[in-house]
Amino acid sequence: MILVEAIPVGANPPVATPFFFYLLATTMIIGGVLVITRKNAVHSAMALITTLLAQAALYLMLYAPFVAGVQIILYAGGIMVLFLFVIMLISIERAEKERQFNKQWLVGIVAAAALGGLFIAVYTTTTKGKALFPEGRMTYGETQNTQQIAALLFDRNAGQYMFAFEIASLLLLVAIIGAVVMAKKRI
Amino acid sequence: MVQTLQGKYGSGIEPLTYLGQNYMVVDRSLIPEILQVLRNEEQFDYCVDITAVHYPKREKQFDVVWILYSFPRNERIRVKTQITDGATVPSSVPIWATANWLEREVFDMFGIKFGGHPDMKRILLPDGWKGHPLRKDYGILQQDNEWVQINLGIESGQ
Amino acid sequence: MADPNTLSPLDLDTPDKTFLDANELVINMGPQHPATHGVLRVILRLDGEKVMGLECVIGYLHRGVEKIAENRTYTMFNPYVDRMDYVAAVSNGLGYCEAVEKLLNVEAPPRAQYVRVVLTELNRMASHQLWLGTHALDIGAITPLFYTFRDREEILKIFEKYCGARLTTHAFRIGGLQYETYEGFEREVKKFVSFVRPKIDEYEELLTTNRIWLERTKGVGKISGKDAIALGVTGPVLRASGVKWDIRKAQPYANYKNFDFDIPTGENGDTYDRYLVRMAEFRQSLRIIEQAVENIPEGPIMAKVPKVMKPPVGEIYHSIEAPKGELGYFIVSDGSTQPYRIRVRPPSFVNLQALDVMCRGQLVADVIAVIGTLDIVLGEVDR
Amino acid sequence: MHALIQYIQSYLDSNQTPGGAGNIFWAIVYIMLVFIGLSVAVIAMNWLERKILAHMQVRLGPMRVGPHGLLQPIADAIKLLLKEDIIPAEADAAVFWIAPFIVVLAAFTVFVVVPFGPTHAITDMNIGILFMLGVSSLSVLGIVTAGWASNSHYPLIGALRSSAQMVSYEVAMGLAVISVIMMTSLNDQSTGTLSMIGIVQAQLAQGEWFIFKFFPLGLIGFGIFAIAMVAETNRAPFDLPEAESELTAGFHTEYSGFRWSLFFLAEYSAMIAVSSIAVTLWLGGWLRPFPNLLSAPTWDLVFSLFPGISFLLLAAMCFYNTARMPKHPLFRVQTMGLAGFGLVLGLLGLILFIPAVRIRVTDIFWFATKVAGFMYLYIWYRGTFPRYRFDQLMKVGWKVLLPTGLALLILTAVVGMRTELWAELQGVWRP
Repeated sequence: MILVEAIPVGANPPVATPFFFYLLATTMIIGGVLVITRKNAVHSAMALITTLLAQAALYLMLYAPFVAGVQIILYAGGIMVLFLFVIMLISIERAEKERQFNKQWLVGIVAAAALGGLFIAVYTTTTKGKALFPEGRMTYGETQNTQQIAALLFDRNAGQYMFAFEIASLLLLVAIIGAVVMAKKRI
Repeated sequence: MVQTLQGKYGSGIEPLTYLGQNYMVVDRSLIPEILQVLRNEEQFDYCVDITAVHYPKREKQFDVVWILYSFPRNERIRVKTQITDGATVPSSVPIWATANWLEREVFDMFGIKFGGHPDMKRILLPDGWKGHPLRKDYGILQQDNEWVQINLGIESGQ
Repeated sequence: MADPNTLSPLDLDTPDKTFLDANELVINMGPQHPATHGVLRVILRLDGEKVMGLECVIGYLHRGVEKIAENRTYTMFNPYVDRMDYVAAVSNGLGYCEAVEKLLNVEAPPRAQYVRVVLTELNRMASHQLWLGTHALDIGAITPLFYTFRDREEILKIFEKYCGARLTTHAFRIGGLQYETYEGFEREVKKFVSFVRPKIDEYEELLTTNRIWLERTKGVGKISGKDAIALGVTGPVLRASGVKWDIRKAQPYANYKNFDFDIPTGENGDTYDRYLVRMAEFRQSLRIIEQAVENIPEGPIMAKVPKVMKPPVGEIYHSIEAPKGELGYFIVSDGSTQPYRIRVRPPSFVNLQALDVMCRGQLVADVIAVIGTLDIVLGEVDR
Repeated sequence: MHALIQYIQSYLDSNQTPGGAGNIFWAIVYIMLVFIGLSVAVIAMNWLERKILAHMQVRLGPMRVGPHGLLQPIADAIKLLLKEDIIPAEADAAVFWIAPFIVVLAAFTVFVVVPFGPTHAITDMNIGILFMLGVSSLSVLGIVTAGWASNSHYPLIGALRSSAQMVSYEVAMGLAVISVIMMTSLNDQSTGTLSMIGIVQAQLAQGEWFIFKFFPLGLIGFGIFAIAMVAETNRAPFDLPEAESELTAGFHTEYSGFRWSLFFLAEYSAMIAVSSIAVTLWLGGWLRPFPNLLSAPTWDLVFSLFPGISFLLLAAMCFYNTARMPKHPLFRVQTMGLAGFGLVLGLLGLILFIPAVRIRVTDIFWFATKVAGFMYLYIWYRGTFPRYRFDQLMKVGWKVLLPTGLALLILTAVVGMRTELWAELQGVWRP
């Protein structure tokens, strides 16, 4: 997948883009369903990892390799490992015996239906019968994406998100310290 | 040293020497006190060994032997006492921590119980073993076949 | 038959009911575990990786040596003692032979005494080499094992040439030696001494100043001199805690009083000090060997001992400084050809008892380091 | 035939990676080549590790299967494949089954972006180094699940240890890598890049390997990475997850046969992968020594002779050992085998002298040589060091490497931007 997708625009036409899109999308949906239906939490976590990886591949298809890379490192490689860590330390046998779904499934279905309706509405109103894969493509290619993100964040003139970025990192730092304080009674 | 002890406790102590090694035979009732005194006042701070000898023909079947050493005096002494089968001896774990396993081994091998021992159970033999092998009347040719059959799943331990 | 005591059945299924649910984790190490040096089983009670307490389960190698002794003559029992601490068989033999000699009131002739010292000290080195190799291996350094085994091989070759056996040597007889030394014995021992001296520097080069080694051993498995005495710990472990006590000096046996050597001691009683003490003991052993082999006198190698040994009624306790600590024999004679009772005071057994004290509050990895540093031989623990 | 040769030549002389050219067939050929090369490297590494370690430890190592044990790894591989594949009864079979594949997949996928030469990479991704770090971090998942699925204490503890270890050392590793990425942007010719090929080209353009850049900053960064990469691959002295004396074999205690060999394969290819990162980032990747100083075509020629010469040297070693083989009928087959092996090596060496081959192989040769140096280091560490304890390992990672890495990052930025900073400061002081 990566092979095919990592192609600068203009060199060669991408191969079988719809095919890979549907493949990844199906993987993601199956993974997502497995996450909530599996009783064994480790299996759920592994399904979630599959979903996240498929999502990373989708980012690649959208010519956003940097986001894809960060997705792999942070979510699949970092956060999910911590998830697994926690899951491994709880008793699986007991979790398997517990009721899986709570009583709010009716509300859940309504919410899901509403969200789906919203998607369809947006799609029909904005694209108005156009093909799902339009002929015209995004103009900037893979090679520039990372640099442009950097420019948006840090550039002296074009950078708009520097402050937001720093605030977000500060927030994370506070969260880390809070977690440490809560977890450890004496430091 | 032994004289002072003897003066204090009377005929319960009988100091002896054989081949240049000192030992004393102490009455069972004096044992806790004597060991305490040896440890605290006579500086026998190291309990080398605790063991026992079985004399099935005697009325008091067992000799329990404490081998002590004093670092400051560079001197060894053995304390012996005679007890009957089934009698208990006070544990010397509070006096010497090392007595723990040594007493367990004596119990394992002779069946002599040490009163006040924190964890009086077999040490070398399996927990379910029957009999105490170092007793003279423990036949080596009749091993504990029952245990062997149950736990090892073989016909005979021989 | 004494009335069989009714004892509770095996109570081994207590651990691991609360696996990872609670803070405490009970883990079973051994009896089949690469770092327990045989068949030692340790039940560890852990809080995370911290050891809250441990219990040793021993006896897997119990052969009833003391019972066997009661059914053998004094001479026949001699080879059995080699099988207890099988890496220091010569020391075991020395202790036993001397104890019986004392009981018989004979003394081995000077030539035998000297050869005995040479062989025993060589054996002490072999034992320490085995310890160093396995100890380092447990801590993760695999190379010292091969170095020490290479050099231990030379010692074993000398044993083999002397008495035909390498491990369970049965080198000594009650009253002296069975065999005259072979041609060139002195020369080979001297050659070995000059061969092995730089090799000991080599071991030290690999480990003594190695940062990781220091971090793994310093402050690990500490035991104070007071605790060590209370627990009856002897040998290098006791000396590393700062107690300068060695039976070779305190109550000299064989002819150790003729030799000039030091007792190396440590200060902190941690694993690193025990390592240093044993490394220093290598050098002291070399000194003793050098002095002894220079001065082996001519003369008979066997004292006059009756063919059928019937020691007079009485009892004797004799102890020697084995590589692991105080190895004592308590022999009760009833005047017959067979010992009435032989009690072996095994250094490993008593030293192993200190494991619990030394490991409390340490990490799991330290338990392995401490087991290694105690230098136990399960054959001797279980007898 | 002629058309075929031309077709192949057009591939060989392309100035793009297969991924860059978008040619799927060519890419598949490259993938196969990398896969085969890697497998051979792992096999060779297996033999070399046993041999070198053995010689460090005054013993001989494998000697029986083939001359000097050359066929030992193959015998081992056959043995492993034929062994029973045991899945413990209490294990979670599905996860147990998948875990080794995750590890292998992660270990092999990173080689997609490893540049063996300016065009000798499967593809040149814009986010190359990010991709490598990300995908190699996925192997933690395999290890954790392997340990958990075994449903046994030792593998679980091993898995916990190794995941904690790998996650923490990734941080220090990342910091060291970022300092290099900053270096790539610190000159006139090149803007910063994450691409593996771009990083090497930046070193070429700046005229020095990044290990020497801003001395000693580059060296410190390299040092951090060199330590972290050993921890990352769970090798001595950081081999706690598989600490034999403590946890028997760590997370793969319950594995056997083929599935165990997958872990083995993954471990060694991960070693090669992180070494390739180190080589690419600090040691100039495929660049030969002194590409700028000694840039005359004569020097090009001289350095391109190295591959052939080294193979001939290996062949000579083989022949020397053939001569030393015992002259006994029993050893005839082995002697002939060794001679044959030497002959093959010699032939390869001669082929490497052909100009057409020579110029295309020299990049790969330099890259492989540098990686081989790291492999030797791995073996050397294993022969020399005791093992760290877990808390000490964490201490090294978080209290030593991480602060050093952060300081390095800031210092690299300051030193790299010193002219701009200076101008800025002057602006502040004298408005």
